[in-house]
Amino acid sequence: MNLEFSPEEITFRDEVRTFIAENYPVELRGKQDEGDELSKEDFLSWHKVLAKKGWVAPAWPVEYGGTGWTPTQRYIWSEETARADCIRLMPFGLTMVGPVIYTFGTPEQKAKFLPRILSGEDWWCQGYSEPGSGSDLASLRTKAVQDGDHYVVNGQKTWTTMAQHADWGFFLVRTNADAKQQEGISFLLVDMKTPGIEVRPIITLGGEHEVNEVWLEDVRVPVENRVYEENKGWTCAKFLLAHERSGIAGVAASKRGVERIKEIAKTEMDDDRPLLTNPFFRRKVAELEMDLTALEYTELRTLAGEAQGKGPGPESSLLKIKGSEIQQRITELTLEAAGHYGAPYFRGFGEGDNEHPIGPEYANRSAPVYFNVRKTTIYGGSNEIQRNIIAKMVLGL
Amino acid sequence: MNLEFSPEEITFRDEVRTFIAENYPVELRGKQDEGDELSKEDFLSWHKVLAKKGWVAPAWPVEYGGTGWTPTQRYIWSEETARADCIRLMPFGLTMVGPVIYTFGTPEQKAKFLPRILSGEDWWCQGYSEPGSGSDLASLRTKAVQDGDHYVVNGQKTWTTMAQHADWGFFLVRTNADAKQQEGISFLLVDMKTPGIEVRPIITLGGEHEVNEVWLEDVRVPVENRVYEENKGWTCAKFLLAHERSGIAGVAASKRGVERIKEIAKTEMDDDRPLLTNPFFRRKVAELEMDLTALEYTELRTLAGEAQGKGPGPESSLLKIKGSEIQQRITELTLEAAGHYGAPYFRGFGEGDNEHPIGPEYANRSAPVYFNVRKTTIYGGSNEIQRNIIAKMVLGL
Amino acid sequence: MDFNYTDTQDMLRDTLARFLADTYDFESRKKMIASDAGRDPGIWRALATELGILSAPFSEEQGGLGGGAIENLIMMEELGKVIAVEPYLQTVVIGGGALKAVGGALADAVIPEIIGGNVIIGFAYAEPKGRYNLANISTTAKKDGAGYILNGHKAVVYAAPWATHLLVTARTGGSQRERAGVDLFLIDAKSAGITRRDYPTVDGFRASEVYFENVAIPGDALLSGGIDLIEQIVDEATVAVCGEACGVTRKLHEGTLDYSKQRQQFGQPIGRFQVLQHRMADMFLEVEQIMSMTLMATLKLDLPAAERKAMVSLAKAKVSRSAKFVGQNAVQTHGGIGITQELAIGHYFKRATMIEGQFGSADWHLDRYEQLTLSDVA
Amino acid sequence: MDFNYTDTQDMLRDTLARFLADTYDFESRKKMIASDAGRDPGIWRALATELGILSAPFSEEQGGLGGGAIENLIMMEELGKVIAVEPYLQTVVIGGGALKAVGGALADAVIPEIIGGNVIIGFAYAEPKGRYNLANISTTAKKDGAGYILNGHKAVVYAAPWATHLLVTARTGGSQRERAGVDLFLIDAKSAGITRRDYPTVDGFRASEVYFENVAIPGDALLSGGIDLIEQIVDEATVAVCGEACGVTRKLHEGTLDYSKQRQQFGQPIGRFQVLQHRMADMFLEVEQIMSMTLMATLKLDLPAAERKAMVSLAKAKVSRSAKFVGQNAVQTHGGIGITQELAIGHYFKRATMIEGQFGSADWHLDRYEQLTLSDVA
Repeated sequence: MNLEFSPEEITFRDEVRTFIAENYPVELRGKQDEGDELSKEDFLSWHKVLAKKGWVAPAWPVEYGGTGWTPTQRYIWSEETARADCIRLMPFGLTMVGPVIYTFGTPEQKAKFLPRILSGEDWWCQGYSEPGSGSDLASLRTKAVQDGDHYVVNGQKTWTTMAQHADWGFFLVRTNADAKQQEGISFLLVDMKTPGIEVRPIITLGGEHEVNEVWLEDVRVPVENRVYEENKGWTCAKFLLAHERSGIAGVAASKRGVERIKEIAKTEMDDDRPLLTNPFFRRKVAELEMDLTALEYTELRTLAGEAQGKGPGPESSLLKIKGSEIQQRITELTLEAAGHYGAPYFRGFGEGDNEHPIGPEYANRSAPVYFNVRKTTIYGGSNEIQRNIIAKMVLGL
Repeated sequence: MNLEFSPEEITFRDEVRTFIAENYPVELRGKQDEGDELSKEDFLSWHKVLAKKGWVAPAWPVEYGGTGWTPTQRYIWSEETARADCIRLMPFGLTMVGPVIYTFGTPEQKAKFLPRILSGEDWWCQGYSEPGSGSDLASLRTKAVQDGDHYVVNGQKTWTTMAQHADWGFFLVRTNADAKQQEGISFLLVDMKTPGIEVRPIITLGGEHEVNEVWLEDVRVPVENRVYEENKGWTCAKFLLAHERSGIAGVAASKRGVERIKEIAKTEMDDDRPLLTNPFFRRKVAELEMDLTALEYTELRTLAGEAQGKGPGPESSLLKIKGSEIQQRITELTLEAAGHYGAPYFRGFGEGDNEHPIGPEYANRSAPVYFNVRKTTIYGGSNEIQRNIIAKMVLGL
Repeated sequence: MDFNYTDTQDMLRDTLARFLADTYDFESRKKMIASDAGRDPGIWRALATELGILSAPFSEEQGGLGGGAIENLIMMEELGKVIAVEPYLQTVVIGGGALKAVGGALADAVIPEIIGGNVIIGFAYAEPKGRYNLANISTTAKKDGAGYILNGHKAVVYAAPWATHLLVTARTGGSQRERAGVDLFLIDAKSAGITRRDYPTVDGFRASEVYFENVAIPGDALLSGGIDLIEQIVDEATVAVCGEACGVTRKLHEGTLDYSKQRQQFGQPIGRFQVLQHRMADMFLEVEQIMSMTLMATLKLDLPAAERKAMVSLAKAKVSRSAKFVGQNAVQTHGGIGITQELAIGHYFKRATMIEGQFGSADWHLDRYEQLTLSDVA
Repeated sequence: MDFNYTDTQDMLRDTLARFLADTYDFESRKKMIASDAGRDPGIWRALATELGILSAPFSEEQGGLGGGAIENLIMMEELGKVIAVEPYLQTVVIGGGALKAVGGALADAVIPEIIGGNVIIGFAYAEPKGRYNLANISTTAKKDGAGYILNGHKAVVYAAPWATHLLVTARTGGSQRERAGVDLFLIDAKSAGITRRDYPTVDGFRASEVYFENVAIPGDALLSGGIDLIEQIVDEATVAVCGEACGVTRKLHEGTLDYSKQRQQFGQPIGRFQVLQHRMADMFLEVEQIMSMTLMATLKLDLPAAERKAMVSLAKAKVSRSAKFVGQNAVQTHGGIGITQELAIGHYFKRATMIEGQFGSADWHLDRYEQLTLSDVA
């Protein structure tokens, strides 16, 4: 038992560090830290650099374009990208539908979709939630009826992140209304340009357009775009949820977030002294570091288990719960640091606007980000659902 | 709307203060503060002083021996007794069975029992909980079968506080096994010297013998000792539970508890400075005062509502929840203040033991009291049950 | 002791509540705050003239209804229930409060105009660096003949874009952070040398950075009383914000309760889930305690300064924490829909969030409380 | 990075666990702590001779199994699972740790006796007034020829009634609270001039107030290293207590889980109630984090002092808070039965409660962490 990196791992870390320093797009620097809204172009800019290097999908099997890194290397990778404040790529292609396709897809599906995910050519979105089925995902009602070699899909999805940019979406649809809830669902890959799809924006509290409603009216989807067996889509969904949870701790990013708060609190003044010397602000920072360290070592223990072949089990709900709570506390502290300057609502500079922002730079987005990050305890299976999962699957209650 | 006492109320307060100063038994001084275990004689000593003055049951109607005080006078009374660190009398006769008897009892029952409660002649205990029915009180199984002019009672009660000293007990028993749970229960007054009653001690974590199991085997109870109608005992029980909750906020006592912590923390040293100057200890004291003030004014609002004829409704669950949590926090802080000296387990001096106690005086009982006071969120309807009550009765969920 | 409102006070509340029910529904509010002005000036006019209730906290000699802090509490609570963006806090509570406190010619002149709806006041006290210390200001008012010359930068002045007057704290003497030498001025918002940068706030108000560059103001703009007066009116404002929190958090709780009874998941209303039931019970507890603490502090505003400050701080600390708890749990219980612009709940949450820090965070107020009551360990 | 135990470590755990399962059931423990001695000396003898595992953390040259902090963690965790009152922490972790650190003749002489079960050590570091500052001590060791003369009063010395030796901190020079001049001595517990007042502790151990009156001790009783050495062994002890907490809290959680599946209320096991399910999920989260933090700190014990201290403090702060959460909720979920002497759960709760403050409360450790890592704002 030891915590040290091997010499090879240190070499790898240095390689990663150098690569980022030399290749991270200049125009993106600082954007993640500031909580700026990111455009599709922003994401693609970094995506393409990584794709070119072959590092865009570290966790994928090598045969499909993964890196073949060990868990420790992947850990180093996420540490270093977060440390350098790199923007986090959208997960829908790379860590969600990609793994579903290479795990459950046909050879044709793999050949068609995986390279375009890696290259960034296709932008993916996720059609899971519906207005009536949030936490109770399996109650979804969007239905797909087979008509020749197509499914005809009708229904409505919601909370579809970045659907406004999407080329493709993966959708859970009901293909058998008579079966028990989870047994009548199929997993479809849908071309977002298909007639009958309408994407309507949902504006969130900070004014962001991140999520959408997706309306589907007689949308024809080729049967060959169904992943895995008909009515067995829940298997893919469960696989994906577990996969999603294991990355969702967000330790590396939260570490960066805490570092940033410390930087802020060293210069931001609390009356006559730096905010970081206020015992109660400082204590909150220390408590964040404490809880983040507990989360980090819990994740490392989980990774060690995975390396020994214990899959990310329901214990990964722990990572989701604690990770999301910590993310929220970081935004709370940033807003607290902003003081009066948390209030101005400032949506970035218009063309040619050369005025200074209002208040310190970090403060501009502190409230919108605080509001926005409330979502982390709601999405990806709300923290209430995660506690239900632990109670049932881990504790046997 | 105002918070001031009227001149009459101030006169009353001064009268109370003088009375306590002149009449509170010398041998009891300091005992409440120190968390000492109190003997039956201790309780009776103060009880008899109050009984003589006619102040032992402030809330009772005047015709039965109450004081006729206004809610404000009763508030002053509890403030002043707590301020002077008077021990709190056992509630079983004075605030529990007494009100049930004068509300639901026959003239004979009133004449027989009420004067003896006031005088302290009878020591009462409460036979409610059973090993299988804690939070789910109505599931109780102790049964009473009528045999001529007696009930024959069989079963087992538990958590019966001070039953080892009791002359009488009030018991909930099942008189109709076929009725719906709450409709087959009767309320009996039982002479604890009746053959077939066995009282067995339960020792709690701090080593105290406060509570007992009460085993009943063919215990014959005269039918005339049933209060209210047969199978309607739940009405008395509900009345009593609401009555119990309204006093259970314990604001005045907790105020005294916080004052005591401040006194301790002014002299107890934290390395090189008084503990009260440690920002985090001090903050916990301030937070206690904050929450206690919120509780106090919530109780005052409830009292004002009562004075206008709004009975203590399910809202009083709020007082129970917050009051008990505050009581526990006080004991946590005391234990924290004790530092190393929280550990010694010291059960008072034996005969002729003139050694000093171990560590500062307040520290001796800090851990046992901390352990013991965990009960406050459990008894009198656990805080979980209180939240259920609020959800159902107040919020309509 | 008495916790009852008078009939007049009940009537005041009813009048305002009925008016706001008619005019300030969620959709109307949305339109107001999205408009160029950021408000509907007709509402303020109606409060002043049609309802005549801006007079509530002023004495009868000043043309008021003879009320005070309790009337402000009632007004703020009802305004909070519709998350109104009206400048009542700034104009009536703070501006009016300062004028009531000093009296004299300026008060006699301006209070009737406040009551009449003709004066709107922005309170320019915060600065980019001072945080919550009211004496830590760099804005200066230099004596110049009978008047003063004002220079400085005031931060996040709520209602400034609408204001006819600004109530400004500035240093007439003493050194940075010294209590002595801080003074209060009521000046014409259109005075030469004042520039503003206006913006919306995250909670739907409008505010400005206000810059003073050699602004000449008359000598009678000074409201004598210095830092003691400023602390008094900020305490009154703090309690008024607590009153607003009563309304805001009650609506957050009620809205969550309603939603939980309608929203179905797993074949039943989510309000049937015990975890959510207990959470809503806890929200209820917090809302009630916000009310209790607000009443307490309202009734203690007339105490000597040290005790007033201690109790106001205790109240605001509790209100800040409870508002956070209620707001965050309201959103969490709503799920995704709680953080969209679509539903009212998110907008109440935003206001509750900003209330947390307004006139001092929970930590700041606990600190002030401790300095006043727990520092004596001699 | 590697989080696996070696086969030897697994075997150590299994050996101890099996032995404790046979000997340390709840009823046996009850009898031991109620006995005059407060323990069954046969247990310690068996650990030393029959199982031979007191040697686990010592080097092979010293007659040990070549282990270290991880072995101590394993031992403490298993001892915690049965809330054993054996003096492993004091004797092996602290006494043995100090001797390992200084080496030399004293170590060569005493370590084999520890391994053999012949030496039991009490760690006399706390004083009535110093709280958690290891340098704030009044006990003095005055140089006297080749030896020292010891005077002072040490507080709450766990295991002292059983001890053959006392490990004592005393001031050889410097002024009160000065780091320089604090030293560590290993002395015969029977030395002339030592008196004790023995008592049970609330968590089932035995401890003493120890008074030194002109106790003459030889010069070679000094373990050179001063406050740095003392801090190091206290850090090791702190992490060992975290290890104990792993065992104690896991049992609290498991016991609560079992109880919730059996205890019926309202016609179903209470474990069906969602509020209790989520509470037990949260307890699980805390237990796992206690484990994570303990492993982290164990693996960082060899770092340079500043980093070691920071990470040990971070771990202990988390463990203190989590142990409190788990203990309090275990009792609450059990209801009344949780606070009786009858069930084991209450005894685990008592130990968990005392662990909270042992070698420093959460607040104290966070403070130390902050001093070391968050003080640089230059």
